[in-house]
Amino acid sequence: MNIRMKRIALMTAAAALMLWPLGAAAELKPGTVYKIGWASDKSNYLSFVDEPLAKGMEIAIEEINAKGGIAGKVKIELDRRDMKSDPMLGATVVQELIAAGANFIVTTCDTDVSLPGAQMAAKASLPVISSCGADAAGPSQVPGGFGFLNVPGTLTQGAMLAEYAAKKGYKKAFTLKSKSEGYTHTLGVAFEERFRELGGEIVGEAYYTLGDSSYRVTATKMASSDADVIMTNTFPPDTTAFLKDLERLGNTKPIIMVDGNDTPVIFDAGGQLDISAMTTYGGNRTPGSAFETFEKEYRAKFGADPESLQTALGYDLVVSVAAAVEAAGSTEGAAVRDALDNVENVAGATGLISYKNSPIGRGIPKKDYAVVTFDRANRKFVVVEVGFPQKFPPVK
Amino acid sequence: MSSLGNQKDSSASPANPAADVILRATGLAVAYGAVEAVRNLDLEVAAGEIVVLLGANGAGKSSMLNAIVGLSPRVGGSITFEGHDITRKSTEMIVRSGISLVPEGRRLFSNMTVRENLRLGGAALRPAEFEREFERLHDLFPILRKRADSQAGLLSGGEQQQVAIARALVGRPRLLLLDEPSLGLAPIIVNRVFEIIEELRRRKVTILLVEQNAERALKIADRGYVMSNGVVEAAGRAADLQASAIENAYLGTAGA
Amino acid sequence: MAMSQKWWLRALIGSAQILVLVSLLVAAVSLLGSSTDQRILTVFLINLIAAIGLQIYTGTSGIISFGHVGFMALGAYGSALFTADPAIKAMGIPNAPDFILTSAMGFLPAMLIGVGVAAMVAAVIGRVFVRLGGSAAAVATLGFMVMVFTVLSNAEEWTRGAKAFSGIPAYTTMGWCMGAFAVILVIARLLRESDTGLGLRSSRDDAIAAQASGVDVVNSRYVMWVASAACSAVAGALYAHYIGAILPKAFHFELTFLVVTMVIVGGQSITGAIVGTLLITILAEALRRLENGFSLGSFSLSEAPGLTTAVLALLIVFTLTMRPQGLVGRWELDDLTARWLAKRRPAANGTALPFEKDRERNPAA
Amino acid sequence: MELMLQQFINAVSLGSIYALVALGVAIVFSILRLANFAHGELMTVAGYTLYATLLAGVHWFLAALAAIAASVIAALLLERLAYRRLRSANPLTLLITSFAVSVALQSLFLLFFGARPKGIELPAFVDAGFRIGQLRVQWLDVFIIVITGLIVLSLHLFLKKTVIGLALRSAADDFRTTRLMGIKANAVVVGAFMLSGALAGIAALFYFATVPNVVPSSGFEPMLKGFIACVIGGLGSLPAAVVGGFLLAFLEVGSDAILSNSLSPYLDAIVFGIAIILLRWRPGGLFGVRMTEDLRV
Repeated sequence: MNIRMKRIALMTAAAALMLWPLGAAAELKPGTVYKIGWASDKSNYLSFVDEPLAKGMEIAIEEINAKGGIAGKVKIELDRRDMKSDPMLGATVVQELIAAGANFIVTTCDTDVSLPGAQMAAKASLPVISSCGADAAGPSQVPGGFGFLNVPGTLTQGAMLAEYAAKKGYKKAFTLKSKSEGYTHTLGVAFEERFRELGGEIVGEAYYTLGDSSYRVTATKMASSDADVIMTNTFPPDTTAFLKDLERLGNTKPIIMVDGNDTPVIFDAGGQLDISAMTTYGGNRTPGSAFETFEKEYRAKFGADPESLQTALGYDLVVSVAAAVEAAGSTEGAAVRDALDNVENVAGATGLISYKNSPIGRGIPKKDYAVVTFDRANRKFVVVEVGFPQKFPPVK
Repeated sequence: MSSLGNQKDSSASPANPAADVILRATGLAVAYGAVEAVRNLDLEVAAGEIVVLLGANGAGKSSMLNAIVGLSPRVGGSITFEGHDITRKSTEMIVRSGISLVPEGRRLFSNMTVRENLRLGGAALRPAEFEREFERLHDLFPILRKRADSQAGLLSGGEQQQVAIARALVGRPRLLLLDEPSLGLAPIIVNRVFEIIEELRRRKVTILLVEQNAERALKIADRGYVMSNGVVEAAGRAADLQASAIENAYLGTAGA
Repeated sequence: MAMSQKWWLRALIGSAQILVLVSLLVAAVSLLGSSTDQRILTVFLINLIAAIGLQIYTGTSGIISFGHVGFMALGAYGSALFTADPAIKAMGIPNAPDFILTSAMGFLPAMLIGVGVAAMVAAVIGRVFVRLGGSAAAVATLGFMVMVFTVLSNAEEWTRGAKAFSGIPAYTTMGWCMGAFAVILVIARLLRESDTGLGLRSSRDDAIAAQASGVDVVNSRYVMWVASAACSAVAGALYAHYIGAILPKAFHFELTFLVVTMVIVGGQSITGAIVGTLLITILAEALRRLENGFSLGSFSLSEAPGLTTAVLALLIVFTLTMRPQGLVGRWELDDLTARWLAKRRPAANGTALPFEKDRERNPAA
Repeated sequence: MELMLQQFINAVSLGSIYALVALGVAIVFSILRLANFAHGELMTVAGYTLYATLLAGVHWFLAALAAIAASVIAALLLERLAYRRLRSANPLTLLITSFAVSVALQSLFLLFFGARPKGIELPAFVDAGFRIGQLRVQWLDVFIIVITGLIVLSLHLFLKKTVIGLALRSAADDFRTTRLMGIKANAVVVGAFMLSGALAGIAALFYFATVPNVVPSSGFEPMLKGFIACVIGGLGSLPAAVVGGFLLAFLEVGSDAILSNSLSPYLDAIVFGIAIILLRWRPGGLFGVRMTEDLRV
């Protein structure tokens, strides 16, 4: 144990001591309920990710409650309310959830839109997690260390994609980003940064506006450039439109994409998928893996294949929170926060999840990425590589 | 039958009692919000007649014409045309039943050609029928031949008035309402307009005419009504009205 | 009594009446409402200021603006940049100029900076916009809003781009909201009743006639445009300091349509803007609570996402179908109370009531 | 050179779609002074119809006809249920009503189809193309441009040669006098909405051939573009709408093609900026002169 580790251990011990009286007071009592309050988008543009997330959470909650709840004692209840992707309404809904007795707050799938609500939760000393928002700067903007992410974030994913591109021998990349959102910009920037670091060159950058229908000007520029790979930070329906436009121009340059495209809708994009790859979560998808088990449960419950990867992320969220509550032995906010900070190797649907000593930043989980390709005939994703980037840009 | 000053008596009947009354308004009232434009008005027009409505500006003449075709808000009374009650009918149904209005200011569709304007006037006609009617109108309105494909908005005022009348006639109406056909036209053009009206009379077109130019209007009309402040002040044969009208200040001061 | 009433007195009396009613509402919610109710009340007051801000221009000129949310954004960022915690700014926008990085102003001076920025931008672009009417104005102002959004999303060094700008102190309290509301209400009414406002309103129906009678339509519109932009910026500043973290997307189509709808549903007067904001806030909140509260049993309203939004939109359609001029038309509260009083005490001397006299020139379409 | 030609084809193809949307918006506007925000939702209706019929295995040609029929029916329903009562209301009330209708429809789409994109399985020929030298031409583009040309031509003939067409034009000019011709007001308005719906349906076919997914908000972007095109060209005039559509497409493609990396994120702002300058110069749009004050309260 080196000095640094010792210091961390001491500090943790001290923190635990300080929290001891609180923890003892709120020891998990059988028959009580742990309420997860979710200011979620049900009816606006982020509902396309929050809806599948909700289904995944439902599976995890049923699974845990069937075993008597967290530590066999405390059942989980989900209170999900609509915030319509409106930051102001988001904060209002969080306040409402707190008043309704929520023990843990989940916000919508965008760290920026979530922030007012997350700050509200922190003020009430409740841990708060964005359902799948990916800005690594998110947790640091929530006071008191109460802020968490459910995914490793755009910086690592961008770096993962860059490392994959470098491994494939690509030297010159053309990127497509959008400043309409944090996600559609920072991931691309992280890719560029890491790609350059690995000796690559960014020969072109293009921008789109979220919801654009025509990418032909950009596609034409890309196809006629000397890039040997195209990186795009889009997600459907923008991605499908973009790939269609590339297809129609007869593009042959490989395309690399991001996790927002991990949904069967992507297969509508057609031929360009044959030369495309994508980073996403859920490394191990082999038979018998947690991912496969999850998919089976999902099919059993909903009678259909998961409509997107977000279902698995919803499952991950609940098991991480449950693990933290169990470890804290308490439902008290600060205790759960500290316990979640120390969660290590919890088995989620997308693989092992660790918040402890996160290399990315406090509150941000480390879990493996997968690089997948597309099996168009069967509309399936094929995992070609699993791992985590060696290096990634620092949080800004 | 009657003389000036006998209000709304039997003089309101057609010149020739044997002729059929085709339009009959009874106790008609028109109001725009709180403003009454026409009050308790009785009016009759018989087939083949030319009836003129006289009166100063604001006397309610145009409101009356518009009320007949359902463009003014009628608040009371009734109107029958050829025995059918048209009081509550929509403008388009009234027009289709055989009444045609040439509105004040002509209101041609200025971006369209003369021919297109006339085609709309005969909207109910089949293409072949329309061609026949269009041809038939040429001798009365030579302008139609010359300027058929000109944009209506580019014609002179007199030409526009002719097109407007032709547009109203092309659908073969049984009653033509003319609202101030000579308004804003040069005297020589006014002559032409009155010539046309006389020609229409020869062709047995029934006309209800609103006109400021009382002297000339009475010359060609069979009967006349004098309106003031929304009510009929006098009615009778054109000749009688004419004689009195010239010496009486009625028409000049009717609106006062 | 009414005949001799000065225009400014009328404006003040009208403002006072509204202020009393809104204060009663605020007092009632503060005493009886839950913390969520109070939060919604604060948001309502902020929207109210935004709606009155827009109404200063639209209510007098008859021209819609889809761009005022852009001014709100300028007010929000302008104020937030100068008040946010320097430590957070050093992290979030390290490349911003020093006078922003080091600044930690109080609310009022920072808000005035935001308002100043918005008013300045409005003054610069105003000459172009006040000459546009109708659909051209709608598209051009929408364009302005998109331009503000695009610039804020791209000016990463100042705003963090599309990402949330946080660390904004929570200065906005009910007191600030009521204070700002009172000031802006009085300004709005004064502008409306002034010769400029009255002349402009008469130009809504017949611009040529109004110009012929000496109304300088373009300059009058310009005055209203700048004033209305400044008031919208106040709403933006209050918004920023209430929510604590702002992002360009918050000031985009959705807020634009919300504020515009509040104004149009209410009517063409300042009272109309207030009634519209109140109605839409109440409807939206009632539906939202119904949705959340209806989750017992096998059927849950919350499983029908979009239903409440659809119902709200259809209620707006219904309201406009029933009252195309907006709920209160062109009347102000004081007109209505005066009329009501007059009905109760039939006028002995037959003098015209103020609204009859002044608004005769401006009858509803 | 090839690049420029390629971008030129892009602009013409895009312009065709914009022009069709703008035409649909302009027809209703010219007669009712209604800037119909819900025009985009007519396209979305067509999109979901395409999705549902193609999913059910219907032949693409029948699916396309069904999509057009669906948006025509939707247009007629809108007219009957939402706009008829407001016919004499001021244009601003109409505008906000149509906006509320648009929101309501989007919410209903969300309710029935969910927020996730629904894939439209396009027939293979949509992606096919051929080369002329370095230039890559897609059959879809040829198709879009030719069909748009035919539609504009037949619309022109329809408005010029048929009584209904003439009535639509005259109603746009002077509704009252049109009724004096014995032409039914309802028929004209219903006709305008039918045409508008048909144009929305056809525009939707082309639009969804380029974006093969439909979401509840699909119609918003093309509607906005059509609206801008109309205003640039001059609201109320049909030829102006067509020209406005192409102008907007050339403006967008042109600026996008030549902008440097540092400026290209500002594309939206630049396009709007140019549009505003244009409007400042000609408030009635490039070709419209009489419609400057249409949207007053």
